[in-house]
Order: sequence, then C-alpha cells, then structure tokens
Amino acid sequence: MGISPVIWQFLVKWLTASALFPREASTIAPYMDALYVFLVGMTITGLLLVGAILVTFSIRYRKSVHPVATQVEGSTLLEATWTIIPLAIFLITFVWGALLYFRIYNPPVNSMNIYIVGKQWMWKAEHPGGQHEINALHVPTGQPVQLTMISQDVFHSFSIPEFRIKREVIPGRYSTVWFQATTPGDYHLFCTQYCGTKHSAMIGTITALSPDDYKKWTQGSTSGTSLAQNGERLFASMGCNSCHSGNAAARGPNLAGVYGSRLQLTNGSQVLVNEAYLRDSILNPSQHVTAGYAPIMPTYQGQISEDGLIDLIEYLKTLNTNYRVQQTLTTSQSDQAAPPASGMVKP
Amino acid sequence: MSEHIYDAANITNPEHGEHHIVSPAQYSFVFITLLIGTAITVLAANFDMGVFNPIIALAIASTKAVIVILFFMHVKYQSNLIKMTVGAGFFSFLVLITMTLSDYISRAWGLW
Amino acid sequence: MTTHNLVRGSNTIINLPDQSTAEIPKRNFISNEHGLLSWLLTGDHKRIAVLYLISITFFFFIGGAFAGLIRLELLTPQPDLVASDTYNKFFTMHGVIMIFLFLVPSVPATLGNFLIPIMLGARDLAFPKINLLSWYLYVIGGTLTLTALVLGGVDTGWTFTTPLSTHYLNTHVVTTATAIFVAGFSSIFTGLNFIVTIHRMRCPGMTWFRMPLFVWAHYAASILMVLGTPVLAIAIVLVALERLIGIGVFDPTKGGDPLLFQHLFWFYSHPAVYIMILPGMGVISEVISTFSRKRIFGYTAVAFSSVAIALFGFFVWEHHMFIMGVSNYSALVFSLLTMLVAVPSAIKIFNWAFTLQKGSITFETPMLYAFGFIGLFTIGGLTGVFLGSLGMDIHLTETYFIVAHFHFVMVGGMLMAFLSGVHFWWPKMTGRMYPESLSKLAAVVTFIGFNLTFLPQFILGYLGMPRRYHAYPPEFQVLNVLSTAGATILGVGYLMPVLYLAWSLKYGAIAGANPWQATGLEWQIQSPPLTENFIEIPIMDHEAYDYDWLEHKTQPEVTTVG
Amino acid sequence: MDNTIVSTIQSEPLMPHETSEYEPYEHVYVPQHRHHFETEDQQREAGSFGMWLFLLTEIMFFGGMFFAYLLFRNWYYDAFVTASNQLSVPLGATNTAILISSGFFMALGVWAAEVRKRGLLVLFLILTTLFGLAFLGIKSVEYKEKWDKHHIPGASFDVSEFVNPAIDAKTGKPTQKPLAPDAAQKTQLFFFLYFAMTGMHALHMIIGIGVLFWLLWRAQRGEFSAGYVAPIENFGLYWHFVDIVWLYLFPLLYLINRHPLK
Ligand code: HEA
Ligand code: HEA
Ligand code: HEC
Ligand code: CUA
Ligand SMILES: [Cu+2]
Repeated sequence: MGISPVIWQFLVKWLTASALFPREASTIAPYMDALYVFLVGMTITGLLLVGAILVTFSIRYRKSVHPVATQVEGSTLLEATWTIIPLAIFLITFVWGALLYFRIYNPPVNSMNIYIVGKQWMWKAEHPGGQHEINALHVPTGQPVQLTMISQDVFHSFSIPEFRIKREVIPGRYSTVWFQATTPGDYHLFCTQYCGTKHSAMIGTITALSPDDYKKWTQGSTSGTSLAQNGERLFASMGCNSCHSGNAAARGPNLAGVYGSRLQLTNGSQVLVNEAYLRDSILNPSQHVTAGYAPIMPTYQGQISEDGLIDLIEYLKTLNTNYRVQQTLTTSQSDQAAPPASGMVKP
Repeated sequence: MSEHIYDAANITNPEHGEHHIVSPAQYSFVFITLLIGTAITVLAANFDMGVFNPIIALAIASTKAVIVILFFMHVKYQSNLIKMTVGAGFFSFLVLITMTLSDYISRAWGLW
Repeated sequence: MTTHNLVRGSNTIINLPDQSTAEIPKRNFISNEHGLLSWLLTGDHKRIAVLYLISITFFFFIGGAFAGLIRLELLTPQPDLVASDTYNKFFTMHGVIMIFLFLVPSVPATLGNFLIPIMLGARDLAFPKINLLSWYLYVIGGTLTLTALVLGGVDTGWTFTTPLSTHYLNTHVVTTATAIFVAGFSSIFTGLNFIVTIHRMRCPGMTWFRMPLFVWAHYAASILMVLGTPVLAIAIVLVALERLIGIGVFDPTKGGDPLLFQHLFWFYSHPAVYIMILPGMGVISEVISTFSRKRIFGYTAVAFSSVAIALFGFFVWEHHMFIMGVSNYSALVFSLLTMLVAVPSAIKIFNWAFTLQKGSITFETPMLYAFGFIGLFTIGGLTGVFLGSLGMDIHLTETYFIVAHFHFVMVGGMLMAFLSGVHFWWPKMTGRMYPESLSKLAAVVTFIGFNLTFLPQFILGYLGMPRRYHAYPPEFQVLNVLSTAGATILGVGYLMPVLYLAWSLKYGAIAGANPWQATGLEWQIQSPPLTENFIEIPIMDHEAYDYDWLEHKTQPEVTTVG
Repeated sequence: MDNTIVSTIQSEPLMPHETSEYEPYEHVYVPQHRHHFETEDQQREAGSFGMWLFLLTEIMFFGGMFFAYLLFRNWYYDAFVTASNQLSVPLGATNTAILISSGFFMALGVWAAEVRKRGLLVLFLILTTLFGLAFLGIKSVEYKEKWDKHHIPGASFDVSEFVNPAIDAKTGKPTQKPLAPDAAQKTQLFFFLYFAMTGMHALHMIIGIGVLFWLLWRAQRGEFSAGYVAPIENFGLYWHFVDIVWLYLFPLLYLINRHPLK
C-alpha cells in the first residue's frame, strides 16, 4: 500500500521535530527526573499488579470454568498488606518530593538576583545592571540564578520546563525561585497560570549563555543606568529624601544599612528587612512602624509601578555598602538627565 | 398496620431520642441567663483587659450559644445523632479555620 | 431452579423472561400518571431521577461539544480556529458544565436518587419535595449557565481565580457565579436528603452493615456535599460582590488576599472531587459483586474507606496551591495528608480485585465498564500521587499532566462508572434490555478512545505544555494530534449508548425483574418499579450480596415482591 | 422458565395491576403524615434531622466570612479597631436583647404548640415576629447612619474621617486615634465584612419573618395545635440558629475592639 508522499513528509517532519522527554538543562532537572522515574515506576508496577490480578482471576474464575462462586469474607492479613505497602510507597514519595521542593524554593546564598515582573501579557526581566528584557531572559550557565518575581495584575506563573522549575508570580507579593542552567541553549518560557485572554501568548525564550557570552551580552545590552541608579533618581523625585535624608534631624529613619538588618517595631516585634519588607514599608508604611518614629510616612500605593519599586529596593539595598565609591569606580551616570526608563512614576 | 413490622431497632438506636417538652419556666430561666450574659459581655467590653477582651467576649458568646443550642434548640434532649451532627458542623468549621491558618501563620517563618 | 443451573458453562448470567409471554408490568412508576405536569410536579424519587438523567445527558453533550472544539483547535499549534478569548470561553464552559452540571450530579442525582430508597427498603427519599426542588435548582443553574453562554460566555476557567475573575475580566462572571451558587444548593439538598434517608428510612433489619456499598458511598459523598458546598457558595458570593461593588477581599492592591479565595474555593473543590468519584465507586462495588457472584471482599473495609475518604478529603485542599505562594511548612502538612487520603482508594481497588477471586465471573457490559474504571482510575489516582508530591508538583502543575490526571479520574473513572451503572440498572429503570453486543462494542471503543486521548497528555505535561493554552510550540503537535484523534473515537463511544439506549426504550427485550440475578433489594421488585416501590415494606434478613440467600429464596414474600 | 424469582414475579397473585382493591396508602393516620414514612416518629425525626443538616451547611456558609474576618482583623488590626468603634454598642446590645427575646418567644411558641394551645401559639408567634421586625428596624437605623457617614464600601466610601478625626471641642484632642492613610483604606475591608456578615444575617431574618407569617396563618387555623408540631419546631431551630450567628457577630464586630492592644 503506497503511502502518500505528502503524508510521509509530514510524518517524518513531525517525528523528528517532536519530543517525548524534555531536555535536562539545569542542575535541578536530574533530581526531578529521578523522582519522576520512581513515580512512573510506581504507577506501572501498581497498574501491572492490579492488571495482573484482574486478568488472572478473570481467566481462572470465569463462569465457564468456575460456575459456582465460593464465598470469601475477606482477610485481615491481605487488607493490612494493601494498606501498608501503598502507604509506605506514598510516604517515600512524600519525603522525596518534600526534599525536592525545598531544594527548588530555597535559593543558595551565592546566587545572582534577577527581577521578573509579570503582567498581562508579558514578562519583564530586570537585571541588576539595568538590562531590561521583554519575554526573554538571558542567564549564565554554571551560576545559580535567583528570580525575585512579582505580578502587576493577576496571578501568572513562570515556568521553564527544561529547567524543571516553576513558580507562581503573585500580585502584591514577591515570590522567588532559583535555578542553575547547565547547557547553553534556548529554552521555553511559559506562563502556566491562566491569566486572561492572551495567556497562551505570554511566552518567551530563556537563553542560557556560557559565562563569557553572558558577560558579552550584559555589556552589549546595558541601558546605561543600573536599577540602583534608577532607584536613586526615584528616591529623589518621589521626595523620599526629604524625610530619609540621613540627617539626625530627619523625620524618617536613615535607610543606610537597613537592608538585611533587624528592625525593632513599635508593636514590639522584630523583623528582618528583606525585599518584601522594603516593598511593603513603601506601600503600607503604617503596617509596621519602626520603633521611635511616628507613622507619618505617606503610602505610595498606586503611585509607583512594580518596576519603580524594584528600582527603589535595589537602591536601598546598595545603601548599606560603599555604594558611592563603587559607582565612581564604574561609569556612574547618575547625575545625568534621567531617561524615561522603566522606573516610571505614574502620573 | 405497619408498626408491627416497623423495626424499633432502627429508631431506638443511638439515633432515637425522646420527644421531650421543655417547660416555659425552664425557657424563662434560660432567657434570663442569656440576657445576663449579654449584659456581662457589654460590661466586660468596658474594661481594658488586653488580650483577654476578645477571649472573654468569645467565651461568653460561646456559652450563650451552647445554652441556646442545648435548651432553645432542645439538643440536650435529642438523640446522639443530632448531638453528633451539631458537633460535626463545628468540627468542620474548625478544620476550615485551623488548616487555613496553618498557611497564614507559617508564611513568614522562612524567607522565600 | 437456581441461578447457577442456568446452562452450565455459559458465559453470561443474563436471564430474561420468555419474550413471547413477558410483558412490562402495566402498573409502574412510569405508567402511573400521564402528562408533562405529572412529571414536572412529581415527588417520586424515580421520576426525579429520570428527569435528572435527561438533563445531565443534555449538559454532558454540550460540555462534550466544547471538548470537541477544544481538541479541534489544538489539532494545530497555531491559534487558527478561533480567537484566544473564544478558546478561553470554550474550556471554561467545558469545565463548568462538566463539573457542576454533569459530573457532580451524575451518579448521585440519577442512580442514587433512583436506587437509594429502594436499596434501603423505603418508599421514597425522606423529603420528596426537596428532592424535586433540587432538580429545579439544577435546572435554574443550568439555564443560567446557558444564558451566560448565549450572552457571550465567560472565560475565568472553572476555578475562578481571583483577582482575574473579580477585577480583570469583563465577561459574564456574575451570571455564571449565580448559576454555580444555585446548582450548588441543588447538590446540598440532594446530599441532605440522602443522609436523612439513610439514617431514618431504613427498613426493618436493614442495619448499617447490611446496606449495599452503593449506599455507603453515597452516604460519604453526601457528607461532603453538605459540609463543603456552602463554602463554595460563600466564596462565589464574595466574588460576585467584589465584582459588583469593587471591594478588595481578594484584591491585593486593596489589602485583600487572593489566596483567601483559593483556600475557600478548594476547601470545597477538593472534597468535590470525592463527591464526584465516591458514588462511582459505589456503582463499581455493586457491579463487581454481581458479575462475580460474590460478596465484596472485605465489605467493612470498603465501607469504611468511603467514610475515610470523605473525612480526609477535607484536609488536603491546599495541594492545589502548592506553588501559589502558600507557606512551605503548611504545604508539607497538606502533602503528607494527601498521601494519606490516597490510601483508602488503594484499599478499594484491591478489594474489588480480590472480589473476583473464586468468583464465577461473566463479562457483560457493566462489568466491562467496571474493569475500565479500575484500570483507568488506578492510573489517574496514582498520577494524583505525583501531584501530591511537593517537588514533582512544581514541574507538573498547570500542565497537561494535570489535565490528563483529572480526566483519568473523572472521565476514565467516574464517567466509566456512570456508564457502568446506567447499563447495569437500565433494565430496572425501563424494564428493557439494550443490545448486548453493541453495548460491549461501545465500552471497548470508549476505552480505546479514552486512552488515545489522554495518555499522550501525560507526556505532553512532562514536556511542559501548559494547560489552557490556545497555541503551543510545534514540537508538541504529534501528541496533540493523537489526542484529538482519540477524542473523536471517544465521542463516537459516547454517542453509541445514547442511540441504542433510546432504541431499547421501545424495542429492547423485556428484562424481567432480575435479569442479572443480583441480590440487591431493587432487583427483587418488578421493573420498572411501582411508584411506591414496595407493596409492603420489606424486612431485611440477610447480609448485602448474599448469593446463597438469593439461591435459596423460596418464598419471594421474604422481601415482598411488588 | 427455569428461574424461581422471575417466574414467581410473573405469576405472583399480588401483582397490583391484578388486585384492584390494593390500597397503598392505607397506613396514613393524620393528614400531615406523608405516605412514605412508616410512623409519625420517623417523620418527625427525619424532619428535625434534615433541619439540623441544613443548619450545618449554614455554619459553613457563615464560616467562610468569619474566617475572612479573623484573618483581616489580624492583618489590619488598627484599621479594624477604628472602624469597629464606629459601631454603636448601645444599639448593638439592644438588638442582642431584642433578638434573644424573639428567640425566647419562639421557644415558648414551640412549647405552646407541643401542649396544643392554639391561642398562646399565635400570640407567641406574633411576638417573635414583632421582635424580629424590631431587630431589623434598629439594624436599618444603623445602616442608615453608615450611609450618611459614607461608610458603605464602594465608590462613595470616604476615609477622611479616620485620617483626620474630628477634634473634640472640650479637650482639643482628636476624638479617636487618627489612622495613617494606608491603614485608613483598610477600614473599607472592615465595613465590607460588616455589611456582608450582618447583611447575610439580616437576609436570613427576612426570610425567617416571611416564613413566620406563613406559620402564623397556619397556626391560627389550628394546624399546629393538634399534635402536629414539626414545622414549628423546625422553624424554631432555624430561628435560634440565626440568633446564634448574631450572638457571635455582636462581640466580634462591636465589642472586642474597644480596647486596642498597645
Ligand atoms: C474525580 C475526581 C478526582 C479524584 C478522585 C482525584 C484524586 C486524587 N487527586 Fe486529583 N484532581 C482532580 C480530580 C480528582 N482527583 C481535578 C479536577 C484536579 C484539577 C483541578 C484544576 O486545577 O482544574 C485535580 C488536581 C489534583 C492536584 C493538584 C495539582 C495541581 O494543581 O498542582 C493534586 C495534588 O496533589 C491531586 C491529587 C490527587 C490525589 C492524591 C488523589 C487520590 O485520591 C487518588 C487515590 C487513588 C489512587 C492512589 C489509585 C489507587 C491505588 C492503587 C491501585 C495502589 C497502587 C499500588 C501501589 C502503589 C503499589 N489532584
Ligand atoms: C466530567 C468532567 C469532564 C469530562 C467528561 C471531560 C471530557 C473531555 N475533556 Fe475535559 N475538562 C474538564 C472536565 C471534563 N472533561 C475540566 C474540569 C477541565 C478544566 C477546565 C479549565 O481549565 O477550567 C477540562 C479541560 C479539558 C482540556 C484542557 C483545555 C485546556 O486546558 O486548554 C481538554 C483538552 O484536551 C479536554 C478534553 C476533553 C475531552 C476530549 C473529553 C471527552 O471525554 C469528551 C468526549 C465527549 C464528546 C466529544 C461529546 C459526544 C459527542 C458529540 C456531542 C458529538 C459532537 C462532537 C464533536 C464536535 C467532536 N478537557
Ligand atoms: C513624610 C516623611 C517620609 C517620606 C516622604 C518617606 N518616608 Fe519612609 N519613612 C518615614 C518614617 C517616619 C519612617 C519610620 C516609620 C515607619 O516605618 O513607618 C519611614 C520608614 C521607611 C522604611 C522602613 C525602614 C525603616 O528603617 O523603618 C523604608 C524602607 C522607607 N521609609 C522608604 C521610603 C521611600 C522609598 C520613600 C519614597 C518613595 C519614603 N520612605 C518616603 C518617613 C517618610
Ligand atoms: Cu500570564 Cu498566563
Ligand atoms: Cu485535590
């Protein structure tokens, strides 16, 4: 029977272009795949077991050879067996899965940080050096990368199947995930949480580059100002520095070194200042008033975009170091006129 | 006609309760208790007892609720089935609260 | 004169009365009264069951048509058939209709309604009027859904994720929310009715452990309906209010918490998946027992595992939110509990399998569907364990792996069980048999079509293809084409029963009271039953599934035959 | 025919279509007794059990909102305290007393029905209704006040009063602790939950009063004074349940925030 050459063409093209197993392109992937193999093994064993029982009994006890049924009440021993064995297997699955979960959601300390802002329907990546990307992300291989993500509107979900990672991007709250790419190449970036009309178009490409290529790329695509520099400008233009001037007489606390410190609040509790805390103290300042200060800081809810907040946070983070010194060593352009970059203040 | 085959075992098991009539005197007693409870809870709200204010207020409310359930709603004289049903309602409400809180409370424990 | 001295060595237990003399009893619940009004105002649980059967079949095919459109669009990677928002409306309508208007009421409202009173030896459910009311609520809910559909549809996904549904979509969310609210009350009232009936209406001698497992399963499912559904109702009310007034309970920019909605929604919707599967498990118990002529292996274990599923089912909802920003510690707890809730299902599977041991097995249509159920539910359930495992869930969640998982449990599991039950009790409900070989063919076609449709989706899911995607990268196409091909076969497999069952209404062979030689009380009365089920309330003097009793039953008066 | 069961069915002399004198409803003794129950006890217990199950669903229904209140009160404590202090304790307390009285008369109504006193039953039902209406009346006074002060969540919601509270003329101090603007916004959440919870509660009362009118009409016809008391009893359960919800709403919304933690 002759098969139409057109169909043949299609089949060949399809089969060569189609995949049955995703590539392993991060250090996490092998861990994920190991668990997957275990679980698939469990499923197949379970299925074969149940299937074998069904088929054997069906053949041995079919009516034509076994016309009269013998009543059996049950068996405690058997019941216990098929309670305990699946339970044990499921518990192994639980422990294994839990370990993996904490591995994926606990970034190593030495990881570099990239901000991701999701919104209907695009991904924005912001590198600390000020590089902005839309629906694309360039990362180096061999280096843990932590993503700090937030959504500007609804739930999105940041998924890179080849890296076996995924994390919901939540409105109003930072979430993080990390990975370490192993193989240079292009990978899919999907938004996996349904987020409205163009959910399926909220896709992009992750490009993993060798460290050298990555360096080239960073230099080639810099926008000129780092996030912290943008933040510094915002800090001035939003009037933050009128209170947080760093003077002893200022109405607001000195923010130098605040990132990573522990603050004593008026309600007696202590908090560790991280990105989430900084963000929240700009949007909901009265939620946690630092001890010794009056709750006079206005809220900036609705006045700063998520990108602006990220800039501010990056700026505040740099305040604890000899930021000024660093800036003069590199090419500081912070006193030039501000280009209308991402850190836009909503009118 | 059908009582003779109607299996008493099915209704006199724990599911069956006497049809008890609560007297007006008892109702009045309960009524007054409830009014007193209301007065106490309003009074208690006037004192500053720190964290105990909500605790006391809820304790009084719960006491009143239990009284209403037991007497006005006759649960004291009902079958175990009804008692268990009431229990089941509050139990699953507790499940909703505690299990959900397990998320909210522990969110800040780690920094992720 | 007993069941097994039918022709020795024969492969069937079907035993129909002599067709030349047999006739459908003149007085039965169908012929009892005539006219549309006698149906629309009926209090008879059997008639209400029939009303439900017709309406859910209608909605199943609407939902199925949307499934067909989804699969048609996904034939090619490009978004070519419809626009994105239309596609989004497709899967939303598909999900909403299939879950709330088909699967939740499928077995309970039809078979459960029809059989529970009879199985308990009662004349009706405890509250016939409420039963009718719940059908009307269902119809109102259905109509509202159709209204939303006609007015332009809704594209929230069946999960109504906030703040998308509350602040960002301008489709008919409120109408659909109302529809679900109303349909939810229909389900609450059905559950309430069942619980009261099971507690209060058992005939003399019908102790808890003499009840058929079908009743146990419905008891467990009813508890879930009564306790879970109101939480969905309030969550949905809050969504509607938030849309209408613009308050921020679920809106982070106003200080609300979108995860609060998730908690409330899944507090219902996880138990709801057990509302969907438990009644089906009840069907399987009856069918397996009948076609292997044996009491269910470990009756108590199966009965209690239903209750255990219902109980534990309330403790695992957060596994739908593992990556959504819940506390990792709390995720740990919920993952562990998810593992626990999987065990009772395993118990059931093995008990059914061992019921076959030393039985005398025949393979009529209901049995084929039941075998399909066991195999497919095992796959579906075990892949649920993948998702319950925290780390694995990160990669699999929101991909086609989930789509495959829940179609395996819902379609491969519950729909198979529903079809099994419909075939099993069809002769009881209508008094007529359907063509046996055609129905076996349909069972096989369904099974093949099903696997072809949904097995590739597991692979797609691990490859990372996200769900609710209108367009996808080209390398996923082969598997998607396979899936669409399977769906076509599946559609045929589902159309067949409708056709031959309709045919059988007029031309089917007269079934007689007990074509399967089954032990249940429902088989000891005429088919179709009388309006009052029993002439005199029966006395239960034996265990469920007592085939010896059936064989030695000399005087039919023991459980009075009507 | 080689099968006992089938053949006996075919020839069973008791087949109803053959025995015309067969009367399926002969065990009915009282008009209210439904045919499918075997005894009156069975019917009564089924009814009250069904009512209880319904109340179970009500617990879970209100439960969702109680949880939301619990959560947001902890998150936005200051805003909730300030907003809660806008409510009038005297009105709330009066209403509590009124509702308890209404419940008391309902309970007496049940008693009157059980001892078959028609006049008393009607009287108590009327009292129950009147107190119920009084409750709703006071509630609407409260709502009206919220309306005037722009405390109804939505477009017209106004927080200025919480940010810049009125100054007390005598002391020269603000009448209440001022809220930071971002916290003041959260008062809207309080009022939303306040209206959602009390509104849902009031809706239950309104439905209840509707039913009460119907029961009254039937009671004065003497339907419940001849031993058939199930509707009264079951409605009583509903009414008391609505009371209980209020017993919690009152302290949670009105009382527990009077003395905020420092
Ligand atoms: C009928 C419906 C139904 C049923 C019964 C189940 C049953 C189960 N489900 Fe499923 N589930 C859904 C319907 C259902 N589910 C739906 C609709 C969704 C998606 C909702 C959405 O997002 O749209 C979902 C999603 C879903 C998730 C969320 C995934 C995510 O969003 O990230 C999870 C996670 O844990 C899960 C787990 C489970 C588990 C553990 C079971 C267990 O109960 C399964 C137990 C059964 C078994 C385990 C099989 C029997 C066992 C054996 C035969 C033993 C085998 C032998 C050995 C091990 C040796 N399901
Ligand atoms: C009871 C529940 C139920 C049932 C029975 C089905 C049945 C089917 N489902 Fe569905 N499905 C869900 C519940 C169910 N589904 C849910 C809850 C979702 C999630 C929605 C969401 O994301 O919000 C979903 C989502 C879902 C998706 C994912 C969409 C996406 O994420 O983008 C897909 C894709 O293949 C799919 C396919 C199918 C198919 C092929 C069938 C088949 O089994 C159906 C076969 C039946 C027929 C085909 C009808 C019979 C034939 C005719 C009426 C003739 C006309 C037919 C044609 C036009 C072909 N379903
Ligand atoms: C009206 C004066 C004022 C302005 C303007 C102001 N702040 Fe503040 N800020 C304060 C005061 C007072 C506090 C301490 C009390 C508190 O935590 O609310 C504070 C606290 C903070 C904190 C918490 C850290 C700490 O040490 O308490 C951060 C971060 C912060 N401000 C950032 C900003 C940023 C960024 C801006 C501008 C966008 C800004 N502030 C504008 C007065 C101000
Ligand atoms: Cu963003 Cu989907
Ligand atoms: Cu679940």
